[in-house]
Amino acid sequence: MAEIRSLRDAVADLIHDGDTVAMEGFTHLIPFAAAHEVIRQGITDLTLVRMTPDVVYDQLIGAGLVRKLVFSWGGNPGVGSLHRFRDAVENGWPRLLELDEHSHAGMANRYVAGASRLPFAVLRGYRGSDLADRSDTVSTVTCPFTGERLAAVRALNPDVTVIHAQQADRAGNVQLWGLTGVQKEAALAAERVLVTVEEIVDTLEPRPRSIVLPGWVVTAVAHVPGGAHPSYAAGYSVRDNGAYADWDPVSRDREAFQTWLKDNVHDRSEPQ
Amino acid sequence: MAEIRSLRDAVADLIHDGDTVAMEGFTHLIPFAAAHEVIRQGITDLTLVRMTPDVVYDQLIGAGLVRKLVFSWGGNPGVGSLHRFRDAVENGWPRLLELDEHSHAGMANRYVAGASRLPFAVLRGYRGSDLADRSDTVSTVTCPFTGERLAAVRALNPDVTVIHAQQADRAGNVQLWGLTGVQKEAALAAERVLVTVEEIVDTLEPRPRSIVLPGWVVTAVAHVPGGAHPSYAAGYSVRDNGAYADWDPVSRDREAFQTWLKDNVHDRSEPQ
Amino acid sequence: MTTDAPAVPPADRTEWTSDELMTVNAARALAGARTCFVGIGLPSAAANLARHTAEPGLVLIYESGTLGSRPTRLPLSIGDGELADTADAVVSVPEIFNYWLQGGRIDVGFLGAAQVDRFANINTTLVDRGPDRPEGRLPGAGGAPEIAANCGRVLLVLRHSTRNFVRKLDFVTTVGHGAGPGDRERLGLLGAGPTAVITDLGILRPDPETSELVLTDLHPQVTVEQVRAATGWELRVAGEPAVTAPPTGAELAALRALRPAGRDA
Amino acid sequence: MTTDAPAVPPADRTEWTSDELMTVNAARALAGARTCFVGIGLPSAAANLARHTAEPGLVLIYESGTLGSRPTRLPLSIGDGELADTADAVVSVPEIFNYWLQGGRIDVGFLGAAQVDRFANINTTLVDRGPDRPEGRLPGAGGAPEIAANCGRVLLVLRHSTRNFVRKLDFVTTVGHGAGPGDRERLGLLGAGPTAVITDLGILRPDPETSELVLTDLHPQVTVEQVRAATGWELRVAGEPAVTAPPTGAELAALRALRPAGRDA
Repeated sequence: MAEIRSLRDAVADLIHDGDTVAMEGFTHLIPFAAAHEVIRQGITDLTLVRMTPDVVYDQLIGAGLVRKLVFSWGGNPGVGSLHRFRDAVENGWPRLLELDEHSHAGMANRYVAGASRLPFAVLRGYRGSDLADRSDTVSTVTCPFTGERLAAVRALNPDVTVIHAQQADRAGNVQLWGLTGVQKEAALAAERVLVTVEEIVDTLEPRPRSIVLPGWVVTAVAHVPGGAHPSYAAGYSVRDNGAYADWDPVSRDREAFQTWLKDNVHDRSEPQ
Repeated sequence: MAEIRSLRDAVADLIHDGDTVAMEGFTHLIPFAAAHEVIRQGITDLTLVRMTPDVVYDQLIGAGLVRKLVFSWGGNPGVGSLHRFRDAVENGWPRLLELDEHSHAGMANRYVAGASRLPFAVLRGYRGSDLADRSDTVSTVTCPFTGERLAAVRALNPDVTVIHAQQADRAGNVQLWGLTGVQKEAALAAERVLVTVEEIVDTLEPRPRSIVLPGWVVTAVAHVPGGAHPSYAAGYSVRDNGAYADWDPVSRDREAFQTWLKDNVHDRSEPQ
Repeated sequence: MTTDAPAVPPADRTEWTSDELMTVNAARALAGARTCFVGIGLPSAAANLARHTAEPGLVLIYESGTLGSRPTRLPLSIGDGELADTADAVVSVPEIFNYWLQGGRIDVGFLGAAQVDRFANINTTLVDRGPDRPEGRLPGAGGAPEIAANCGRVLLVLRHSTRNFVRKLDFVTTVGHGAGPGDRERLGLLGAGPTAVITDLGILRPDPETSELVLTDLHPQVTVEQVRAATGWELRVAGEPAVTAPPTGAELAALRALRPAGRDA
Repeated sequence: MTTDAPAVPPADRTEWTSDELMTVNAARALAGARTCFVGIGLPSAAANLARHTAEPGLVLIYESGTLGSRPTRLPLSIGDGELADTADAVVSVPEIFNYWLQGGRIDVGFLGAAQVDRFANINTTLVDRGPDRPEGRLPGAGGAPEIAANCGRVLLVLRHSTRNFVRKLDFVTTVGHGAGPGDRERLGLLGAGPTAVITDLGILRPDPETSELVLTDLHPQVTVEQVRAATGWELRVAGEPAVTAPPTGAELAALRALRPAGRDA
């Protein structure tokens, strides 16, 4: 069963230098607080995995903790570029960033293979795209029945997956609802699973459009209300679109970013 | 959008002699009423697909309408054998029954491939089993990344899938909840989809543990309260375990079966 | 951009921006479609507008996992809560790509692009900024390669400039018509591929013989020369290009009602 | 079967059937397990009993898609409503097999069988009834091939007779230890495979050297000769077989409380 721990202790115990870490949540339920704790603890040389790196990985990349990024769409949704990501890729600042770049369908299926403990997944994808030439995690297989050649993508099995959810009970069973994205697959593909939650409840009441992760596949739960901000937790908060827009000027400028990082992450301790 | 039709008309229009038909529902929500309408209309030479043939296919097989059965577990759950199925396989009565036999994992993945419009699915299965030797829909593929050999199963794409659900709205959107088995995959794998429902409502209220099939992937909806009996519809009925037990003596005897068929299917018209 | 059309009541203002012109025409291109897989940004604005104008029954599908979303305001991102709250069904991201998109259930894929070439191939990955400068980084593929490969047809919407309409892509992220006729079949791509590229100047469509994008429609008061000057290859024109109907007051009102105050699409 | 154990209060009756003896011992074999993938029939009775006796925290997983079911009565089928109503989570059938079983998350797979051979391979497909008669049809594989391939270990429970314990299977539905040591690795099967076969006469376990099933435990008042007579191959005995503890009153009371009146397991 999952242990209920402080965010600080859970991050320190579960995430290590050099790990492959997936923090998932498709716009919704992005685990920002956990990412900030990683920054505060200076856990580095990470391979970060996420379909949409979003502002959360822009911050980790800008902080210099990321060696490699595995992803499929790296923008600030509805706003524009991720400038820390671009600065790292284009200029190597603050360090070079290796990329393994996919399509969304490819990334989603890589997680599916990981959750299924298969070495690869099959899809009708990447056809004619230059993407396949630049990744050693895309190949092809031939259907033994029809002879059709299809794309094969290598399974993703992160060392740690971090997600944010609305609720956990005291045994560490977790429930999330609304857009649940690829979180179940990302969690089940990983060796260790950390879940930050809005609320810890006595009993999980089954909700419409929810998924439940039993406590026995979760390593640790941390109670972090608001832990998805400026992303949101349906039923608890709405997306702070202004904060996403405000990130643009901050992230365009290295010094502004560093000031932001000091004021908003380093000088703030874990919220509980 | 799905048309709301009488069961008689929907079966007549959607299901034809020689079709490959999947009627799914894992113990729960088995579309018995639709199967009985198929028997009444004498639609024949069917290839029937179902993970667990259950009493519903025992009846269709006994009625002589089935040319081939694609399945993975053919018993009367909690009771014993399916005697009409056995009589057809062992003695060719009332006609020879061709089999394509799989494991549950293989069948589930065949539907997944069908719903995904892939020609095959990959699983770690069938290893060392004689099953693979007897089916031309099991083969192997080699992982292009690790060299591991895995089982490949051919996609299932029925001409028609028939399921029973709790509710539809007037636009033919369908909601089912509780054990939802492999129904979504079976429906999305098929060319045509017929759904019988307990109730037609003005608005589908999202329910815990439910799946929704939008009306634009459903061909026809028929209002058939109790259409799953002796199986059940969570929230509307409970499984009639006694009827499953009572099927055993009826189905053991060809004459008793034929009497049952006349009294309970042929001489009963569609319930609405 | 303005027009001299006669004055109408405030709800039917006949003054519009070039982006509005583009979005209105993009929405019109969805007439007759049943289902649309909606890309982020301009396509989302057009597809939502279509639900209020050209195709009220249009089913919007977002890669965040929503089927049949009916947002009252344009979502800033494709994962805003209202997309889920107003949807007929919400599914996982793997499911939306595998069962719904790859399953061949979607009539129209609606995409934006950073660069498009004459065969409607798309680059959203990187731009070559010359020998002395590092490659410029774009967001990447997102869902586009498989959207373009699996929908019945594909619409593109983007602003018209030589920066966007290029002779040769710096990177092929997503295949439109490849190197010309027969290439989609050869690559095993399903559907018709891109059937229209809607811009702020007009509409390009693939020539049925050559699959090359040709100018078929001009927006009101736009000239062929303007479009050619904004296109990085020698753009062919299909006979006498049609002129698109100006946005109706109803279209503009619907578009503006969708837009959150102070936000671009 | 009866025993001469001293009289106890009615709730602790020390009289039991051979099926109860088998089920009680099968439940005991789950001590220490966290998660169990439960086959239909006898395994379901044993796994549910274990939740009330040997392993109260045991998580029951049914192939119908339920994780953590806590039925108060034994379900007749693996898809009874109470399995879903009392579960921590309900998932689709493809998901239960792909993410949960194949995902390697299950400690124990608990199976029944029609025929077992000396290497704990299983036949549930068909029986050869001799040259003049058609093959006898059994239900088929169900989840067994992948349950036995992907769980940490496998337990079998079935009644002991020469009809069930055979020299050679008529059909290999599910691999236990194949043809002996190393075969599971060679076939790429994960986990330890069958570690015990619990019957109404005793318990067989694979010899650590040869993987052949040997008699390790006798139930009270059963003799080695009885077991050998009920086994279709020359059954070896592990030194001096242990004798299983008689069912406790608590075990019997829990088992009987689970059972719907008038129904067999």
